[in-house]
Order: sequence, then C-alpha cells, then structure tokens
Amino acid sequence: MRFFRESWIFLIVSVSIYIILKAFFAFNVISPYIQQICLYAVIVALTSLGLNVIYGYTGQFSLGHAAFYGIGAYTSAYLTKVLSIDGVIPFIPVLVFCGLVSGLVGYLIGIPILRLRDDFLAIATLGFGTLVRVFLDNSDKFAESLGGSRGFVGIPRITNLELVFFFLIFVIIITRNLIHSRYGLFWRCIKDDELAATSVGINTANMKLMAFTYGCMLAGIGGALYANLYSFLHPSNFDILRSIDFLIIVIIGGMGSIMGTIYASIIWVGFIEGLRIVLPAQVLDMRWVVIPILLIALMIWRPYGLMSKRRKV
Amino acid sequence: MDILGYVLQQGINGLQLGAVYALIALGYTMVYGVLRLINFAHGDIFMLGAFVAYFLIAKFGIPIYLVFIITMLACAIAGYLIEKIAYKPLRDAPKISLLITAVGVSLFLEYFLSLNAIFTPNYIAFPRPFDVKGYDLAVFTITNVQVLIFIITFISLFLLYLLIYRTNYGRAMRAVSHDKETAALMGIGIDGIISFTFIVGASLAGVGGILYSIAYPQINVFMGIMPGIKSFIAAVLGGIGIIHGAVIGGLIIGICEVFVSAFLSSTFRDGVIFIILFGVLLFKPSGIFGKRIEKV
Amino acid sequence: MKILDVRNLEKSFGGVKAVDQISFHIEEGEVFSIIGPNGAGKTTMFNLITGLYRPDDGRIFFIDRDITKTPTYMLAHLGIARTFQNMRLFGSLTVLENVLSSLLSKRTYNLFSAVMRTKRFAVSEKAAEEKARKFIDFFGLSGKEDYTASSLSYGEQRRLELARALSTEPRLMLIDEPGAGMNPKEIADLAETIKAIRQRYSVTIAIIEHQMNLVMNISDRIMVMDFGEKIMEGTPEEVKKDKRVIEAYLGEEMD
Amino acid sequence: MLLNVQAITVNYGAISALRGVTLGAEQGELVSVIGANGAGKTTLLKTISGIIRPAKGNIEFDGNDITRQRPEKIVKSGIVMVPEGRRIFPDLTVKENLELGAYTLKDRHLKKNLFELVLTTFPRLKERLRQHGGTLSGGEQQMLAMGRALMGDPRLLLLDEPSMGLSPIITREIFGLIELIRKEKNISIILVEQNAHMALEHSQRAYVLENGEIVMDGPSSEIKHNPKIIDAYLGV
Repeated sequence: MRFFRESWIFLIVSVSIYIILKAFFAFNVISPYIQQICLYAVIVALTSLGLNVIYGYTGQFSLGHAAFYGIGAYTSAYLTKVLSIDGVIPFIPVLVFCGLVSGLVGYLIGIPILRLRDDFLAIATLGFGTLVRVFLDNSDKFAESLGGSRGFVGIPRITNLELVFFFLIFVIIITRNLIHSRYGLFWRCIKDDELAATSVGINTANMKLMAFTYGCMLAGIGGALYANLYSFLHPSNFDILRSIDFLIIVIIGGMGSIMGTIYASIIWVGFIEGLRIVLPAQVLDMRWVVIPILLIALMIWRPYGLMSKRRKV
Repeated sequence: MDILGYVLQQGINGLQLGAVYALIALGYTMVYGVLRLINFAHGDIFMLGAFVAYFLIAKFGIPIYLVFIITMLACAIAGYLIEKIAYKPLRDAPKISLLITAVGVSLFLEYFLSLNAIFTPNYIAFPRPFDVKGYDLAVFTITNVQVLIFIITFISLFLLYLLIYRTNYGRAMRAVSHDKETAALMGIGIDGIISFTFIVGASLAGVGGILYSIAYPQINVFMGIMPGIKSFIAAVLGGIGIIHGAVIGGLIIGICEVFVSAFLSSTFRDGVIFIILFGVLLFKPSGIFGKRIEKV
Repeated sequence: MKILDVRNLEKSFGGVKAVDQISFHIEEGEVFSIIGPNGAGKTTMFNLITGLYRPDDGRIFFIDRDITKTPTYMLAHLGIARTFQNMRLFGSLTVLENVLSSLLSKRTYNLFSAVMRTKRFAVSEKAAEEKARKFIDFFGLSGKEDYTASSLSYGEQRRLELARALSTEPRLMLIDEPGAGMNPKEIADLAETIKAIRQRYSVTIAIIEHQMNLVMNISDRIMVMDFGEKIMEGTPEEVKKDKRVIEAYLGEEMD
Repeated sequence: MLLNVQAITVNYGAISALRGVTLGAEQGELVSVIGANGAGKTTLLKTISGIIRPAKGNIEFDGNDITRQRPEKIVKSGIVMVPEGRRIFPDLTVKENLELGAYTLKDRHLKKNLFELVLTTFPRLKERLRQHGGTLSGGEQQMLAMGRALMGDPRLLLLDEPSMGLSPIITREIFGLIELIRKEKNISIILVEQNAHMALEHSQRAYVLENGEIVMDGPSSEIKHNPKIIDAYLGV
C-alpha cells in the first residue's frame, strides 16, 4: 500500500527507536519512573502535533487545547472504568472513540468560534477551556465517579510503550500525508491570507474547521492515553497552564514543522521532568518563573518560532 | 424574606463587584485601543495592587488615602516597565507573538510573586482598614465598604473622563488609538502616549485591587486571573476600545455573576460569564456600544 | 452574450454611499474598464461582485445565474477570478504553491485519497503541477517555481498574482489596478500581457485602472464612476469626448 | 534652500521605493511632485516627515540635519504633513481635530492666533466646530486636514494628494486656498499630486517621479510643455 510504501525510511527509524526503547524498558536500564516519563513525552508529542495543525499550519490561535485533551482523558477514564477494560486490544476502540468525542466537541465549538481571529479567537478558546474546567470541577454532580474537584481515581493502567508508539507513528504519517496534500496547502494559504484563500476558491470556513477538528481529535487520543497511564485525573491537569505547555512546544518546535514538534515535546518534557529529578523542591518552584522569561525572550528574539527558518525579506 | 428586597440586595452586591470589574476593564480597553493587544498581564497588576496595599496597611499602618496613592504609583511603575521591557520590542512583530508575550508576562508575575521568598502561593488575610458597618435602608442594606467602592469608582471615572475628554493628553490618546501614523504627523510622541496609557490603566487596576481586597479580604498571587479575564469580557461586552462601554460592561458582568451565585450556584458563575462572552462574540462582536466594522 | 449583469447595486458604509444604484453589464469576450477618482467606489464594486461585501440592494447575475448571495469561494469555481489592488499573494508559499492553491481548490481528490495516498491522489497532483508550470511559464516566471512569493520583485509578484487568478480557468477575470507602480515601459508590456491573456485563454476581462494610456489602449468599453455613481459608459472614444467625464475625472483641457 | 533632500534611498524589503532622490524647496515656494500611482510620491513625503527612515542619503531643514529624527521632533522643527486621504480623526470634533494639530505648541497666545487664522482661512470650518470630523464632506475634510496642519505653525507644509476624490470645483477651491496659505504666511509647500494639470498650474517648480527616481525637474511652466510629460501625464 502506498500509505506505508512512501514512509518506509521513517518506519525503519521508528522501529529501531522502538527496539532500543523496548530493550531499555525490558532490562530495566531506566527506572519505571523514567519509563513513565518517556511514555508521557510521546503522549505530549501526539497532542502538540494536534495543536501544530491548528495553530502552526492553519494559523488558528487556540488557548484551549488542554480542554480537548481533558475531554479525551475523562471520556477514556470513565469508559475504561465503567466497562472495566484492562487489555490493550479492547482499549484501542476506546482510544479512537475518545478522539472522535474530542473531535466532535471541537467541530461543534469550532463552527461558531472559528469565525473569530487572532486575539478574539484566543479569548474564546480560553473561555471554552474555562467552561470545560468548570464542568470538570462540578462533574461529580453528573456522575459520582468523575470525582469533580476531588479528582478521578482508580483508572485502569493500560497505556504501554507499544500503544503510544503505534499511535504516534500512525498519526505522524497521517498528518504528514495531510500536510503534503491539497488540504495542507489550503491550511497554509489560510494562515498566509484568508481573504486571498477564499478568492482562489478555497472554502476557508470548512478548511479551518477541518484542521481544528483534526487537531482536537489528536488531543482527545492523547488525553485518553494520558488518563490510562497515570490512573488519576484532576481538573487542574487541564487548565490554561497545560494549554500554554502545548503552545510553547509548538513555538519551540517551529510552527508548521512535524518533526520539530516531536523533538520539542521530548525536550520540553525532559526539561520539566528532568528538573524535577535534579532540583530540590524549593528551586523547582522557580521553573514557572524562568519559563515565562524564556518565552518572552524567545518571542522578542525570534517571533516566528525557534526552529523556523528566519524569514527572508 | 421579601423577594424584591433580596433581588435589590443582590443588585447592590453585583454593582459592588461590577464597579471593580469596570476599573480593571478600563485598562484593557485603553491598552487595546492604542496597541490592539489583550494585555493578559493586566489582571496581575490588579493583584499587585492588592499586595502593595496589604503591605502598606499590615506592615506600615499607613493611612488609607496614602495607601491609594502609593499603590497607584507602584502599579503605574509596574505597568510602565512591563510595556517598555516586554511589549515595546515587539511593536512590529506578528500579533500573536505579542499575545504570547503578554501571557508570558502574566505567568512570570504570578509565579515570581508566588515564590516563598516573595509572597508565597498561599491565601493571606487582607487587613481591612476599618470595620464593616451596614446601613439598613428599609428594603436593603448597604455597607460602608460598598459606599467606599461606589465613591472611589465614581471619582476615578470622573477623573478619567476629564483626562480623556478634556486634556491634550487625552486627545492624543484618542488620536493614537484611531490612527497612529497620522497622530505622529501631528507631532504626538507615540511611545510616550502608549506608556502613558499603560500608566493610567495600571493605576486604575491598582485602585481596583485595593477595593476588591477590602470587599473580599483574602488575597493570593493568582487572584488576578479570573477577575482579569472577566473584566476583559466586560470590555468586549461594552465594545472594546470604548471607555463608557467598559464601565457598563463591568457593571453588567458583576451583576450577572452575583445573580448566578445567588439564584443558581456559585460554581456556575464563571461558566455563565463565558456563555455571555460567546453570545457577544457571535452575535455582536463589536459589543454593545461598538460600531460595525467590515473586513477588507 | 452578457457574461455579467449588475442591476441597481447599492452599498453604503456608515451612511456614505460607496456604490449608489449602479447598473451595467459586461459582454462575453470584451475588455471592460472601470475608471474614476480614488474613492469613487471602483474597488467596492469588485468586492461586491466577488462576494466579499454583501450589497444593501440590487442583484448581480453571472451568465443568467443570480450570484448576489453566492460565497466568494464558490464564485471562483463558477468562473470569476480576481486580483487585488495591493496584491494578496501567499507570501510564505512558493510560486508553484501559489498557483497550485487555485488549481487544487477544484474537486480533485478527497480526504481519503490524501491520507491513503491513493493513485487518484498521485495522478491529480501530477496533473495540477504540470498545469501550474504552464501558467508560470506563460507569465515568464519559470525557474522561480521554488522561490517564496515574498522574495519576488514587485513586477514578478504582480505577474504571479495574474497567474494565480488565471489558473482557476475563469470566464471572467477582475483585475484591480494592475498598472499601479509601473513605469510607462512596464505599462506597455502589461497591455500586451492582458491582450495575450484574452486571446489565448478567451477570458472576459474587467479592469480598474488609473493609467489612462493603458485603459484607452486595451478597453472595448469603459465605465466612469465618481462618488459611487456611474457617470457614463461607452467606448474609449466616447469617454474621451464626454463633457461630464472631462469635468469630473479627466480634468479640463489645458490651454 | 529651506529644505534640502540629498540622494535618499528607501527600501521596503527587497524593493526600493525611492532611489537616490534629491529635491529642495525655497522659503515660500510651492513645489510639486508629479508621478504615477506607486511611483514613490507618498513614500517621499513620509520620509521627509520622519515616518519612514531612509536607508541612504540625508535631509536638511533650515540648515539642520533631520534625517533620522523622530516624527514628533520634525513636526516641532516646523515640517507638517497633510496625509493622503485626509486621515482626519472621525470620532473627534472639528475643534478637537484642530487642537491636536497644535499638540506640539506650548504658547497659548500663539495657539489662539493660529486658531483664528485657520477659521478665517477656512470659514466653512467655523460653522462646524462642534461636529464630528467624520460627518464632514470630502472637501471640508480636506480643509480640516489642512487647517489642522496649519495649527502646528509650520514653515514647510507637505500636501499628499489634496485633490484626491474631490470634484473639479472643490479641487479648484482647495488649490486656491493652497495659494492663499503660501502667499499670506510665506509658507513653503511641497505638493504631491496625481492631478498633474492642477499641480503644474499652481506650482513654481516641479519634479517628476517615476519608479522611485526623479526623471525630470525644472520650472513648472517648462515641464507642462514638455512633450514627454504631456504624453505621459497630461495627455488623453
């Protein structure tokens, strides 16, 4: 099938990385804690890739990505707990379902708000994020097991290396194929000049919605994998700060670069979690003091993203 | 209890909250006017005002009118520095870069001040400079705190009105927010006016911070986030860039919030505010007082 | 045959009538120019025809089809293309991608084909690219396919915009001030290019232009606008002689 | 020379909008710059008034180098520009628009005198002082823009397309007023126009700008009889 044939180099590299990681995991070269961080990094990469499609490629600034991540996480947590799923194979349809749920919510919310631009879209997505947060905080009023502001406990641990790896590779290929097709071209046109895009015959409303829905789907899958990795969820995991996490990754990785996003996710998670291991708790509080400074410096130094090419004038 | 009295009572409480939102919203709307930027750090200036006032009252026992003056000054300096350090270098950068920078400034202020060596992330009790007294006006009661808030807000608005509509600086601000290039051709120093706008907006947020803390005497480094966002929504509701729009928007948001808490549940109040936001953005994006602007 | 028929079109902005009860039509195959002072409502007229503005009143027909409420992107598929006064290229995209954007916006292959890389995908992409190169070549931009649009010179950007518009294979092409910022020599080349477009692609052309020598050289008919109103319509000869036009637009003859 | 522009070059990215443009204006002289749309006329005026910085060359005004000064400094030194399309502030009243013009002046007495002068020069504005700028007609807006510029007590006025979008009658009126301002106040004026007829009629000297370069200059009376100019700009 052409789908795989065109990506064989990528597949070989991925499989090699998988074998190395698997060996590390199997022979306990790295501690279970670090193993978990590795899986987490892959999940973050998958989710950030979604935001990169929305923002990096299509130019739709979203400050609510964590909300879709959260919707996926809570959906998966609820389903796996209620259906008492504990195997990888029955978990896969749940993952897909969670992606579809987040995508559907993204689609419905996207119809009205994607008409907005730049900072107004930012505030609208931020508002949606807050709404989801309010909902999660009160979720125990709808279903006791969702836990509300106490958090969701006792989620089966299912997420493993094979699962996250398989999904990431699958998603990278799909995303790459989309980006290098007419749809990706339209997204980039919209980012450059929406008015010109409609004038050459691109249905911009549909295309923006498509990018947004797809990005939210990835967030949903990422959230589901996350829920069944840590077995505990709390509404505060899905607030504005988490949205900013994803945003920083997309910016560092260079807007509109798939591999950049993957590298940036790994570096970012490694950086944050690495600091947690290296630094004492008191100094650790400094993280969120230093990160904004770096972010501001980055914006002033290179307003188009770190790994993006310098714009030729 | 008599329903009408209860509704009126909640209305007064809503106005109290709304007055504070109005003070913050003015800063958003003025900065948006001159820079087309949602200054995410503005809510944190409000928080800073509360903390400066806390130190002045709790540690130094300074009289209340001096507290207002010093706090406004401190917030003005903070606003000025934020603009000069973080926003000015990005004057020609893409809009979103500026927005991300604003988010960065906001996070920095919150987490820097939450360090244990500075303010700590915990809630601190705010020492009220006077005891709360209620005056029974037959149908409802009004407290001296509310009276103070109404008076201070009214004076601030009046002074701001004079500044904007009766002085050279105010005229220049309006000119800059309408058309920077032509304003420059009139000999108006654009950078100076932008700094001035930040200074005025930050001072008002500082006043808002003190009043809010007197009314709800618990302060915390993250206290600026939600009032900040809600005040921005107030500014959008009234029509961003429009001074009286921010005031009316602030009052409406304040009343809505209090009514939702009183008649529904306090956990839903944030949700309702955002539903208002969606409503405005979808049906009248230019706000109550805004004019319709066409694309192209 | 009337390719475009505009009837009693009206549009105001904040109480000012930008287009005031204007009616005109364009015949298939002709070059139709709109002239008039800045602010006369010429670009507003183009924006109304291409659906970027909704008229307050009046109707627009394109080959017997009412397009008054048709969305902009649909008009491109129906056969109306345009360029912009201040050029709106996709600056960070390459020359080739700029032209491909309009070619691929037609129904070519679906989402499934894109994701699965089916044969249909490969065939359509290849066909579109070949076609795009022909347009790029026609406008003398071959060799620059992989340059970003923003790195081109002013004149090249103007030509790329024409290439992008023409590649939608329109029946009617609206060109907004193509001669802006060009010297007399470039204007002369532009006139040749427009004539060539018309001949080779048998497309009807509507132009907004200030450069009188260009307008008089290429137009079959001219409409003169001022303050949102139509002053007159006629052949270049008629327009040159019309008293109202001389007064309102061309200015009095010097003595 | 009151104003002396020496070989300025202005680039927008890779494109040069002006290439080595040299021009000057004497005290009390009306100089016109004619050229096609996009030839760089507006860029030239914006460069003189400090909105755009030239890549090369320098600009002297009254013996002082003003090349890299900020626009507000340049206004203070006495160069005021009336931008293309008037650009009055529509939500401000006519009076406020005029007061903004005197933003750099501190002397109350002078401001008052200027205000009187503007109202006598443009009596139509007097009737409309309390109206919002946006409610004026095109010609009145042009008068307001010129009055606003005069409020800055200029020694050199830069006019960008004052006839744009105006009917011939109003255009004639505006040009009459331009002449009046020049004569009565001995102000130098640089006039940029697409309407070459009017510009050449009223100016003493003229420059022809093509594609960012001055291709011809001299007394207006000569330029308007130059066959090339008749062909390119006056023809029809």
